[in-house]
Amino acid sequence: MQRRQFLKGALYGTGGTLVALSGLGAATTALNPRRVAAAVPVSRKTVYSSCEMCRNQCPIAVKVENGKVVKIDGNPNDSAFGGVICARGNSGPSLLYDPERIKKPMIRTGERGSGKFKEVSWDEAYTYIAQKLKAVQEQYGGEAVAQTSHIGPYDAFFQTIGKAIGSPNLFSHEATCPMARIIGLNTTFGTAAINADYANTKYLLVVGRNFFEGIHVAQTRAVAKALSQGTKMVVLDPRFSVLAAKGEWLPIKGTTDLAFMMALANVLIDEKLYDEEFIKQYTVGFDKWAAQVKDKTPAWAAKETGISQDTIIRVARELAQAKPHSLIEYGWRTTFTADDFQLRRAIMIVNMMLGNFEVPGGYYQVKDAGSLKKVPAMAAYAKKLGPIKAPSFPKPKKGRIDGTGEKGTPRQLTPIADGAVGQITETILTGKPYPIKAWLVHRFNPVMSIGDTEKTLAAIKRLDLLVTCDLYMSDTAYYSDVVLPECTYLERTEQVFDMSGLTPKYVLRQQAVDPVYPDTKPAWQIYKELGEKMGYGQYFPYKDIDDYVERQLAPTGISRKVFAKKGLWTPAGMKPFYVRSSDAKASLTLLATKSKKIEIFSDAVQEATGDGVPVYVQYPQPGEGEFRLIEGKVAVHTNVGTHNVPVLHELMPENTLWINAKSAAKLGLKTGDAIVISAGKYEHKGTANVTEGIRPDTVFCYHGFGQISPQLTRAFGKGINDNKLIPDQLGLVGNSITSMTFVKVRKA
Amino acid sequence: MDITWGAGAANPVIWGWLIAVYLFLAGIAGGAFLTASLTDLFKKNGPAKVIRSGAFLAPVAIIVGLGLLVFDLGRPLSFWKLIFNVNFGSVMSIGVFIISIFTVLSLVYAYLVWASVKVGGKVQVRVGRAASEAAVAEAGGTAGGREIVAILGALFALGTATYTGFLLSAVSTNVFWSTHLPGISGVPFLPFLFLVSALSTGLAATLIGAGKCEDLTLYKKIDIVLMVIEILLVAVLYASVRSVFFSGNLAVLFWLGVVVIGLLLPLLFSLYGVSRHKNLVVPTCGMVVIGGLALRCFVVYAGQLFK
Amino acid sequence: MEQETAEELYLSFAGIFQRPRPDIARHLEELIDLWAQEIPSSEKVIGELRDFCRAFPAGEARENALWGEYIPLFETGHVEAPPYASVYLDGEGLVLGREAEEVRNFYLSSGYGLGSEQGELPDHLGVELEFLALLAGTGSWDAAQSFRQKHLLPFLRVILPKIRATERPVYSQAAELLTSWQLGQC
Amino acid sequence: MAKHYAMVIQLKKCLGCQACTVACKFENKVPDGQYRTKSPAIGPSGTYPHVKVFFEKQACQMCQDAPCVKVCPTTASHYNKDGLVLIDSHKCVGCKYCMTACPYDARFINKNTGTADKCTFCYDTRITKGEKPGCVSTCVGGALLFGDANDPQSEVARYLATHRTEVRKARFGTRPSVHYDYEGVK
Repeated sequence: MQRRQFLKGALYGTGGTLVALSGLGAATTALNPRRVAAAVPVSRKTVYSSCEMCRNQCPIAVKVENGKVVKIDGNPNDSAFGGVICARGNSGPSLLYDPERIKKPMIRTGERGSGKFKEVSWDEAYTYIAQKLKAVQEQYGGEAVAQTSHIGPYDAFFQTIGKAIGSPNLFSHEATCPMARIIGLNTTFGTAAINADYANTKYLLVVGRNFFEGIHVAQTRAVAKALSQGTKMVVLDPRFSVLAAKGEWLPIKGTTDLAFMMALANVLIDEKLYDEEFIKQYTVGFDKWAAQVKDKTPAWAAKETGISQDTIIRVARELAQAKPHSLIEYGWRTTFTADDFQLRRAIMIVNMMLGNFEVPGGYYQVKDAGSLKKVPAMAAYAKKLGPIKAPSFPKPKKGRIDGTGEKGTPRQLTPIADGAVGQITETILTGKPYPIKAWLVHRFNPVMSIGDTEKTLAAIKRLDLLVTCDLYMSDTAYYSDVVLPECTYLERTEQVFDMSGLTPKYVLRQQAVDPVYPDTKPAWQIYKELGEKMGYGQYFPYKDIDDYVERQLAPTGISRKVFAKKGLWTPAGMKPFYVRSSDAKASLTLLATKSKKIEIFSDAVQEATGDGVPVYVQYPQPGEGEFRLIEGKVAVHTNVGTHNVPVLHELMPENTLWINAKSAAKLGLKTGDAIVISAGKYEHKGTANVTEGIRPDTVFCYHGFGQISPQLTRAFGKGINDNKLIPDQLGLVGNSITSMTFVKVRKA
Repeated sequence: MDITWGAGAANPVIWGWLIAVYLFLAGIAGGAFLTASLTDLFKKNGPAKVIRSGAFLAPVAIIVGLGLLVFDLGRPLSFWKLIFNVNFGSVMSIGVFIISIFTVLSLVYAYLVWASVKVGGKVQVRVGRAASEAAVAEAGGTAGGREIVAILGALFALGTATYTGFLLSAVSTNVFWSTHLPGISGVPFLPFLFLVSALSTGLAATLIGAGKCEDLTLYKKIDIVLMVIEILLVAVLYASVRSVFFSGNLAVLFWLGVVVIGLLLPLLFSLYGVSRHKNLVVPTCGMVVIGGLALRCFVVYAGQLFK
Repeated sequence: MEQETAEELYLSFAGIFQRPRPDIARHLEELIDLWAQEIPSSEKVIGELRDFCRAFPAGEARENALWGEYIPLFETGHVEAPPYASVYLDGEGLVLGREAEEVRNFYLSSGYGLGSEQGELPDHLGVELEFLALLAGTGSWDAAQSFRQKHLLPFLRVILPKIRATERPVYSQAAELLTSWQLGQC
Repeated sequence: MAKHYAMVIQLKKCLGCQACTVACKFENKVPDGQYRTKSPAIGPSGTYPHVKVFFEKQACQMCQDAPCVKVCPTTASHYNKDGLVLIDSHKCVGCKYCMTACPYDARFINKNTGTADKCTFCYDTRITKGEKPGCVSTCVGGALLFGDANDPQSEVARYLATHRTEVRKARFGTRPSVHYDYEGVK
């Protein structure tokens, strides 16, 4: 029988999924699966690794039973975590075993956005990508290839592709999130590696950050610990966040935080409450700052911020009273305004006026190997990771599309590794300064994260190639030409991460189980293989990730076994190290600025913007019938990445628009009413959530909802996609601006 | 923060309409059995159709009711565990035995009545059957075994009808279900209400089943008395608990279903029927039965929706 | 049913419900002939299958058409019917649950393991069908019956109605045919 | 001396982060859509800008005079030797009587087993091994204390001795073993 031969050939031949095991013939037909199951002893192990349900890489302990992840705890060997992990970290198995993950490489077969794909082998996918990239490179030059990723260990491999092609246009997501803070710190301290010792602070003023919903387990626990020890907390936020519920809520007018900071400085100077000694010994340019805040009185700030003069004076006095163990939090997502980085500088300057640097309960420079080397007494604890030597990359022929690094412009301050990711869509659409024709995306979702969803979609349609590597068919993957399935963090080992704080700390993500879907791969392997296909093998000079880790650890003398046993390494016997804890006048040899001082006046900022100290800019406030749209994180989701994870989706499937009760009454809105939110160009449907917990001139929604990929079956279309309403507008240093969108709300 | 993260509220209704109907059917069964057996015992040459109707209705109603109950279990096939694991502190555990025995008795009684009908109807008693069956058949026409079954059955019918009330009233954490007789804190209210309702609905259902037959004036009078008592009890209930229980959708169920259809209209019909010697059995009794179902649904839901 | 026919039928459905492959796509007509011959089925179902073959002649177009249905049906699209038994039978909606483990152990106890090349989970619909074909082919009737009762049928009872409901060409008809063959209903 | 496991919930420290909610799901394999513990937001109350909100962890209160145990017709719900209210799922028929009796809505019918289910303080999986319940050990805010209230040295006993705590719905006289400290939130 012909067809029989065909069927047998097709399925039993090389194509067969099932193979006969040698030794056991098919004769063993006395079947009893129960007995077999019982005969297999339950094997249990704990694998120490690092979480990736968000970017914070918290150390975790993964319980594995018979090759299956059954439970994830925090790593008890890390005292900052104490075995604790957040809801997202706990839900790892739900992601790992989700039937909706992508499982094989896919190439688009229908129109972009039609959702029609076919599955292909990795080799076919690599070949396809390599050919398309080569074509773009030949026609438009290597700079026509842009790369974006969230930011993470994969960048060491992912960005190698772009660098090898000769593209300068490598972007992280930082511009949509913390970049303004990074620049604020870089220009003040010469490094962004400045952390706060929340656990030991006595007074905490928080500017818009929300530790209890945007959870960073170690920091959230530290703040919770401080509160339980009686620390006073004041929260500036137009919305009543969970954090605000645990402290004193000051519902500040949006975009006026800098006025509040300047008024604090004004009071501290006026009442001589600041740490003069500290300012004299460690900083430069204080006089220029003092001149700048001279007329920024509490009375003036009260008008700007909507917070009473008395409150401002009181907060200033309380901060001073608790100094140096008081701190003003420098922010997490810092995309409020065009000059947000100046707010972050101002926050740090007022902090320095409290003298809270390198003391318990204040800010400190991260004690990694690099900084400890500069402190003679501590140099012995510095164990620098070994470099991975590779040939140098070709120099890009053109500058970046976003002007990053251009002297004499604000973009000279923008970190070259991050860039202004919001520029990409603009450049694709306008072809200026030169065309971008190919876009590689790794674990990032521009459609939902670069302002103006529609604009991003329009830009995508102009590309010759869009490749997305992700876990799910994300909104961006859905519009891609090639989709590559990464395996999850539980299925891969990665290079050693430096997670130093008051002591050095290295953490290793270690594979807990074999890939659930055997054709998913870790980033290092994907880009190494793609690189090799493209003839860039020399830039990946390691055999595999274990080889990579060995090379990192070789010069440190730290054994890989330490990680197997504990999941992390910290120097034995080293106590948390604050340079000034016992000697308030100790010299700060670890400072990374050229001047070796903390730069209240920054020459670099002066050169870039003309404002060497922060200058107040008054931004428009919403008019009659308008609301400022602000957004934030929720404890059970990460950005736009977890809304389709079964357990987390179940906990929060959609968001609502918070609107003040009085404002809602004027519009005749009740909680649960269907509404339309209009930002002028775009409108979005939503549901009203009438609450007392928000300013009357502001509306709020949690970010990341209303996803537009129909292939995220759970999250698709549920709730408000704030990103559609926020324009793709860039600040001075290329940061996204997300707090300056005004909307109108009406009943649907 | 109405829609925030976290698990949503659970459905407050744990026992739904299946259980309400089960309680209703158990009441019908008890009432029907009592109607039949008391007629059988005390009314010499009473209307045979009434006996037959009640005797047949009782096992059918209780078995259908138990079917609903079992269907409502999380693990229907494990219902037998109720018999082998006993908790004397649990009303349900005791109830399982009362209802089980009642079911058996009602079946036996129905058989005896059926057998006697066959004898009466000159149907040959088949010979050569099992001895017990023969004995039963023999006892058929006269008192003897049937009397004993009727007496025992009546006791368990009473137990079954009352049990449905105790089942709910024993939930001491349910404010509505555990309402007491006013002034007497140790005595729960629902068993009385359910008993009266069971008698009334059981009687009504039996009369519908009996169809056109001899003079039913006595039954109609009893029914009027039961309705009056039930109206008094419902009034007491209404006066002694918070008004929230009678609000929302349940207001319609209570006022229209329980009060108007279940009590006031049939009472008016009955009074009119008795005084004018009109036969209004089917509409009157039909309304009583519907009212009984409405009462069970109302009580079951009100207790759970408002806590 | 004869051993050979059973094996063929299992193989044919395994072929259809596994990821679309060039050889299966090429020989789709033969599979349809086989089904038309062996499974009491309505003209309509077979007709729809033949229509598909006519609309998409063998080749890349047909393969892409199959992918266009397979992906949203099983993979990452609308995922109307995840093809893994654990998703349904373990109550947590996730893959690689206890059912997958039991099925894998069953394969092992019969002397089969999962090939490394295909990279498929043990409780994939196509793999279970392929396994039954293997058992049928070797005449292991007892094992086949046991596997069918314990694993395949409970799985088919949940997944086939889902696939049929999608009304996706080829797949919903194949599900219809498999239903009438395995579950004895149309 | 017999053990008396108890839990203290310091509401002002609860962040509503739901880590406990999820940890419990995996620790106890709770089916999707069902929960042994929940932490809903209570509020917000007050008027702008004087607003309050807090989260209240809700699960089985481990009553010492448990209505569920009293009404259970099969003795499936029982007190174990350490004074905990547990469910013997072999005896449970799923009659839901306990659910109607529980004033805390702590119970549900497990979709997979058909039997009543609820928090066990992770008795089998953790506390008999000397670990704390899954929710306690993953609590980000550090709001949960757990231990033997009969041991005066335990964290729980010392806390109860020195703080004003409440039990939920005390009017029912159920004598819960879960104590709430509302200080700072009400």
